[in-house]
Amino acid sequence: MVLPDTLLFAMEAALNGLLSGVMYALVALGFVLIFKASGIFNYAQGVMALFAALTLVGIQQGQVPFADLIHALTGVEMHGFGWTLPAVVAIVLTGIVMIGMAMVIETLILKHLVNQPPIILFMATIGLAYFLEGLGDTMWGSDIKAMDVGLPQGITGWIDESTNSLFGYGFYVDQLNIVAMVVAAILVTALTLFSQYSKQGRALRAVADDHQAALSVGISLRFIWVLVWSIAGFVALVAGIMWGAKSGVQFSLSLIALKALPVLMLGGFTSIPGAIVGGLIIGVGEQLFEFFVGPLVGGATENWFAYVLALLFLVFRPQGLFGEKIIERV
Amino acid sequence: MFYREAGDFKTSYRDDGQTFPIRFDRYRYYAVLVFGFVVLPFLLNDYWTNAVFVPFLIYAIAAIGLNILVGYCGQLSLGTGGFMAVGAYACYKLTTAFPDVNIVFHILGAGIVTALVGMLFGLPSLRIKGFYLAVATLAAQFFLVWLFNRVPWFYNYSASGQISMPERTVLGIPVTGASVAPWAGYLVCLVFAVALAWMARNLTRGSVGRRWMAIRDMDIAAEIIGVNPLKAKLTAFAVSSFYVGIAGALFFSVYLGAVEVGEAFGIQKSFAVLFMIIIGGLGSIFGSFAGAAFMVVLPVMIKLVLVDTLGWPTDLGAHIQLMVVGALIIVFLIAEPHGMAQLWRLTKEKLRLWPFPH
Amino acid sequence: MAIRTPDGEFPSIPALLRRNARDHGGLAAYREKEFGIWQSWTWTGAEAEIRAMAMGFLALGLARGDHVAVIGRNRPALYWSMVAAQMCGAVPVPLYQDATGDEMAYVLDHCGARFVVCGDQEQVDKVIEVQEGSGAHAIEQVVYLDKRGMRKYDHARLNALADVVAEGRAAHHRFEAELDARIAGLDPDSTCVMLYTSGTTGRPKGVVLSNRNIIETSRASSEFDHLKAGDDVLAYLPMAWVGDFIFSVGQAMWTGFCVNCPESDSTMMTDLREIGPTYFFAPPRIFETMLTSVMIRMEDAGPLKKRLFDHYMKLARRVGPAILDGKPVSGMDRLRYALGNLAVFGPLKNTLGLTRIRVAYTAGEAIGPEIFDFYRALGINLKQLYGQTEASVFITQQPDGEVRSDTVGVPSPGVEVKIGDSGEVFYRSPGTFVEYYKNPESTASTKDPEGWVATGDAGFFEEGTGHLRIIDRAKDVGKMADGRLFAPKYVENKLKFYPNILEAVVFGAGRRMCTAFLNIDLTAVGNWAERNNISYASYQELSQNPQVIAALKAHVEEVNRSVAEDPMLAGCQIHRFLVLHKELDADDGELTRTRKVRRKIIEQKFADLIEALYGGADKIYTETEVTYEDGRKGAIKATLTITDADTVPRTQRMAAE
Amino acid sequence: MNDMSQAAPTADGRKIGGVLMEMKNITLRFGGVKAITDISFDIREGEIRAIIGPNGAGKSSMLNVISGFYTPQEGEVWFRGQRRQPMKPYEVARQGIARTFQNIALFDGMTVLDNIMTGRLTMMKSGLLAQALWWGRAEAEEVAHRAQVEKIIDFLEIQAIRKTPVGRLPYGLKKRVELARALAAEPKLLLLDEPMAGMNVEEKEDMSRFILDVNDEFGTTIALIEHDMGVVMDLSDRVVVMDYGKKIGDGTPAEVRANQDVIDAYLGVAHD
Repeated sequence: MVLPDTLLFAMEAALNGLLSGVMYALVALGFVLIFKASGIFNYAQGVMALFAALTLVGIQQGQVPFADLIHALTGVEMHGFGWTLPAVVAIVLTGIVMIGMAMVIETLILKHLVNQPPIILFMATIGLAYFLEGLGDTMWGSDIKAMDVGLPQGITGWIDESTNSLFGYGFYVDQLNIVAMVVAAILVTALTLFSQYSKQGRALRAVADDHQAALSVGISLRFIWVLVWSIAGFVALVAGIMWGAKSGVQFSLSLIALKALPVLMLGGFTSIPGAIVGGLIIGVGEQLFEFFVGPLVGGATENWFAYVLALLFLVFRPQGLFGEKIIERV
Repeated sequence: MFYREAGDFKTSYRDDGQTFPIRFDRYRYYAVLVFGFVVLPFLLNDYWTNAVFVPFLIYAIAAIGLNILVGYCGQLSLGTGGFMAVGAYACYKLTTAFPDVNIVFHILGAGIVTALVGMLFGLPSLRIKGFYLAVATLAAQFFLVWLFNRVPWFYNYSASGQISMPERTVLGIPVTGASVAPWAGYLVCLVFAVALAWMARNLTRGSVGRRWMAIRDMDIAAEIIGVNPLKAKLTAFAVSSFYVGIAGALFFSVYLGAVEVGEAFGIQKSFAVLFMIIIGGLGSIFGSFAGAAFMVVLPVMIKLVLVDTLGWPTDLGAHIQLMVVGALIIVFLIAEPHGMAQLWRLTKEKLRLWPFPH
Repeated sequence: MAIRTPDGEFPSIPALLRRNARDHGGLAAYREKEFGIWQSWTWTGAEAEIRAMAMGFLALGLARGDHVAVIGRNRPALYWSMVAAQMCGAVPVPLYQDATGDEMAYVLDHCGARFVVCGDQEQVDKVIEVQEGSGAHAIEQVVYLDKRGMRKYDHARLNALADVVAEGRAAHHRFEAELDARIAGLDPDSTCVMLYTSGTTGRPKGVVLSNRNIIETSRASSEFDHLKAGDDVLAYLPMAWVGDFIFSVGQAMWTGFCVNCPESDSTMMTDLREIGPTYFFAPPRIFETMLTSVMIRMEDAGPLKKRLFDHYMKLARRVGPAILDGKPVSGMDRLRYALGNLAVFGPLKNTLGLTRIRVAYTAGEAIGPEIFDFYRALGINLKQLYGQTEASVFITQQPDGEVRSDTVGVPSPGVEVKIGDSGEVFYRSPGTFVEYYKNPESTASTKDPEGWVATGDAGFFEEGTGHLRIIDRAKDVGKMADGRLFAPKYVENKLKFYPNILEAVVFGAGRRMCTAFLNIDLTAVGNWAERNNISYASYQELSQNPQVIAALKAHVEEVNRSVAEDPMLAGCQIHRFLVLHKELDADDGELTRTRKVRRKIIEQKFADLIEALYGGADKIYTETEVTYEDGRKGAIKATLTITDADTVPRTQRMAAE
Repeated sequence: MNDMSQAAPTADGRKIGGVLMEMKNITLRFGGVKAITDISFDIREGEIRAIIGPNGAGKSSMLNVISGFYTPQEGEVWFRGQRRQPMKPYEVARQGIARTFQNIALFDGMTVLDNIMTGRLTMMKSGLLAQALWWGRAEAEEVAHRAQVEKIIDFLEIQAIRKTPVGRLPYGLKKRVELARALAAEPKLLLLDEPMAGMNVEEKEDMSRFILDVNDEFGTTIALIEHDMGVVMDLSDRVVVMDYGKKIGDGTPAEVRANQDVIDAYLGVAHD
């Protein structure tokens, strides 16, 4: 079977887009969780991913947190603990850190902002983002780090071969993307199961449906918040690992958060499947757009494509793909 | 405490509606103006001008602009950086296209261009609200920056991809380019800042301002009492962008002289200005100045203390600065959502009631 | 400005108006807070308005000698209507707006007013009531100022003042000449205004005051206090009261200063604050409430502020009045006072609206020394005057630098004062009223052929200072058994100045010594009890608490000492007193509705207690009938402690003689 | 209040004029649900017209139809002799219809004065630039409208709170300020959505007085919905009674009181 090259390349691009879309979806997931449970649009989600990744790397390689600060204050030089922990341990420890962080955030920020208009909460999370970024850098230093938790990388053999035998052209697909897809799948199923069958999960859904009602049946909102922020932290960790492994742990990682916004615009803020679908649409969309239009306008269109798409989309369907229509009353 | 209001009564709505109805406030305001125009120019050296005063004034203009949109009309925008870029590039294109025309007109022109672009991106605001709109404005941010990066026409096909400001003069005195006297640049910015602040005040106290605030406080009610939401929002976007554009133009022409769009007008800039109005006070022109001053002086202070005095590494200082700023935002949002302007207002109230507590 | 006697260039108020329009044309003459700002009229504007109004009245047929009743709260237009009436040769008769229907009926009938000018619907309704009522009246035209709610009325003989003015303007060709003729017809002896004295006994009397009375008095008093064009006064006291007429019409017209009218009674305090008058009159009651509010508000102040406040107020009470009177004060104290002025006095005066005060007066009743001194201490030139309607207000007043809380000052310029052998105060002055309208016999009984007028008050001149001191209503001043002067009210007032004492009743007429009933002030004493955690179940229990009685004893003895200072009054010292177990109450007929003590009734009701006071007992059991809120009657039983108070014995003075 | 009273239609105030607004066979649906079913009635100039009915009878929907916030699926709305085409709420406002809201819709960020000034926005025409420079027209206009607003402030006796931010006001006063804002628009037709809701007796009396005064002084036509029977009966000239989206009675208070359907459907449950 022989197809025109452009089409092949397009298909390859689409396939890769699909996979990086999963990455977006992964971050978007974190947003959705928090938004559902607390109505907060957590801008800091991306920075949480960065922070998680930094922490993970730091722990794994036995860095001393705040080394620079300590040095500046006391003059003591510290060159790490000199160990290298197995990835699993490091991940677990980081997970714990993220949970701790969730608790701190709840007690120091959220508790004091109950019943504030969403816009205020949103801006608060921007502040949080700044703080975490600064914190991460102060703790672990702002140099670019390599993330190595033993995820497979490089070309995926079987796809290459199968496509080659099929079209006489082997698609290049990074294994990492495959892994990401799998992980994402697992994560989503896990979350679904959790929210369906665990007590906390049901509480979570109750709160998402109706705050007042949930409170009235004695669900502690504060507990729920800690819970979702922990989960979001965990999701951030996963995203961090994936992106870190893909393009190194550095500030730009926190910008994927911004990429997740349009994803949510499309998918709607309250729907997990929406997040996934949105992610995929964006991923594929920007790849194809770059492939077809990019060359004509000087490339790098993926910087803005997602947002403009979201913008146009919003104008015609403000409530997103899966949200339902808003009726205004007086 | 210092107020003597007995006998300070109003016999016309004109007096009653003025910006500083209380005599004492009025005089204090004049004093500040005199100081700014007459005294400061003689005291300024290069460092203070470029480290503090010029950026302060320019950011103040941008902050007023954003405040009109967010604080008065209630439309959150994260595109400030992008719009500043429009102002900068418009100014650049105008100066290079019409070298003989006075720079002041170029700057104003830049403002107008930005206003138009702002209206364009404001259109969705009719359908989209809250942070949905914020994300929409992000589109502007990223698209515009990309545009100025990728389309050579905007930077006159210069090899570096940068734009740099040629020397221009006002009344024969150079205000842009290499050989600018500190006070000259400062005065230009000051004139713009004062004039624009005054205009902003006028707009916000009249019917236009009331339309904006009505939309902000309760858009449905506003529409039912006869406010055309699209018109109100678009004027807000236009005026706001006009201010931001001028700020961008000054930022490029007077302050930096040469910019690379990505780093000068990136998303970080949008947030910086947003923080200024949150800390300074939403819906307050004084707040815009206060916030700008704060956000400009803070880094200088941190650098002064941590790096220059304690000799810490620069990057560590920068990280700590990030943390401080972030923390401050949260603190203000929790403790005083109306920002420094509100604190100022309360102090004034206390002084007026002195010695009584209430 | 050259001093003009009324016989000269300015025989009448309208003449003065003309002069003001000429000399101070551009200055503000009237201001009124309405629609959120101070609507203002210059003298020129005011004159135009008033002339138009007068011509409107002419158009309505107002004749020379007519009486024009004016009812309403202080508003420029109403002041104008009075002057307009004068222009037409008619006599303005301002009435109390809170007067009840039949009171108003009597007055309207008595003065035979053909025209009535009303402030608003409420007043119009009263007048219509009178018109439709059985009583006689001569009312032909009613004019109202505030149009609200008036549209449905029958306008046959009812006009909006605005319309009257408009008509006057329109018709000015017809009336200019007539009006000028009428104004020219006014001379110093023609009637300026007629004011009804709210007679405590019997029907109110119409006091007729001539242009000479008003203008002479205004001139003299204005010069006495250096009032001038550019001063500001707040007109908020009843227009029917002679004081308001002198301040807001007489003095305003003479000097050309500006009359400011508040927006409404409820906003009076804030309006006072905005205007910041330079010349201010208020009865003691108002100064008292101001002071209380200050103290209450300071209660909530932070400890630092409080300390600052207390510290500087102490300083102020010490040196403030002295500085005000220009007495020598050490430079150090002056400096500290200046600091205090910056930190406390200045802001305080500002929040009260008293910053600009040059001259302030209080009168009507005795003012508590600590209240009086508080304002003096702040540097506010608060003074006392003594006067009455029949004198066009001024009889005596306090010159700057000789101000004290316990005198009413020296005779005003042009006023002669003498003390009758009964101790009653007589005066004769250019301000002395012409007559009581339609009431020759009371005129005769008050004013003797040489023009001396009996004030009905007993008083005496202090040796040395020559200041007059008022003791009491002459009819209440009695003699004791040994013929010494007995002035209960004088002593009662002194007692009531103590916050702890709400009411006091002193006995002694025809007795060998004075005794007193006291009422504790529940709020004041209650607070004191709380602070010293003294528990009490009832008013009665608190009133008999030994500590409370001890405190009151101290007060009584202080009063005794101060009373003893005046040889004439030394006899009025309280030898024995008791604290009543119930509050004297109007419902039980012990007080009048205006909270004046009804001696007769109390003497009958508590005869047993009085006996006990003059008997030797130190305890007395009694039962008293009381009326509860719901009108039920009941009796309360109590055993009251009778306390002896130290007095300054006469013998000392005898020895001294 | 001088020139206000001249605004009244006739010398003696309360004179009912011709038909100002007419509803013809209005039917309104939300999705499948019928909120209003085939209702017709008219509002005459200068009268006080009440629409009453138990909660959920469709009163509010009716008011929203009149105010043009909802467009009915069937039926015609005639206003001042013309059939009203579907239009945006702000266009309706410019036609001279002002309203108050059941759950107060004031602009909390502004002072009382500014809130009332917003009532006159439809009449304020000065341009952006003029305002920016606060030149000639802008200021003159501001002052002129302020003067009008002050008269309303005086009329509703809210001078004392003129410069207070509405957020700080008690409920009763807020209602009054809202009325003031509506009045400031000098409406041909004034709609009041449960003006007495949640008020104590005293406040209700005040409000009733003001409503009557408004109608009397300015000759404003008033349509109000209210479920407090007593109040309505004293206030209104004619009453429409709704129940379950249908009209079950229409006429003078007396007639309505007598109407059996009304008694059955309404009076039984009206005591709240």
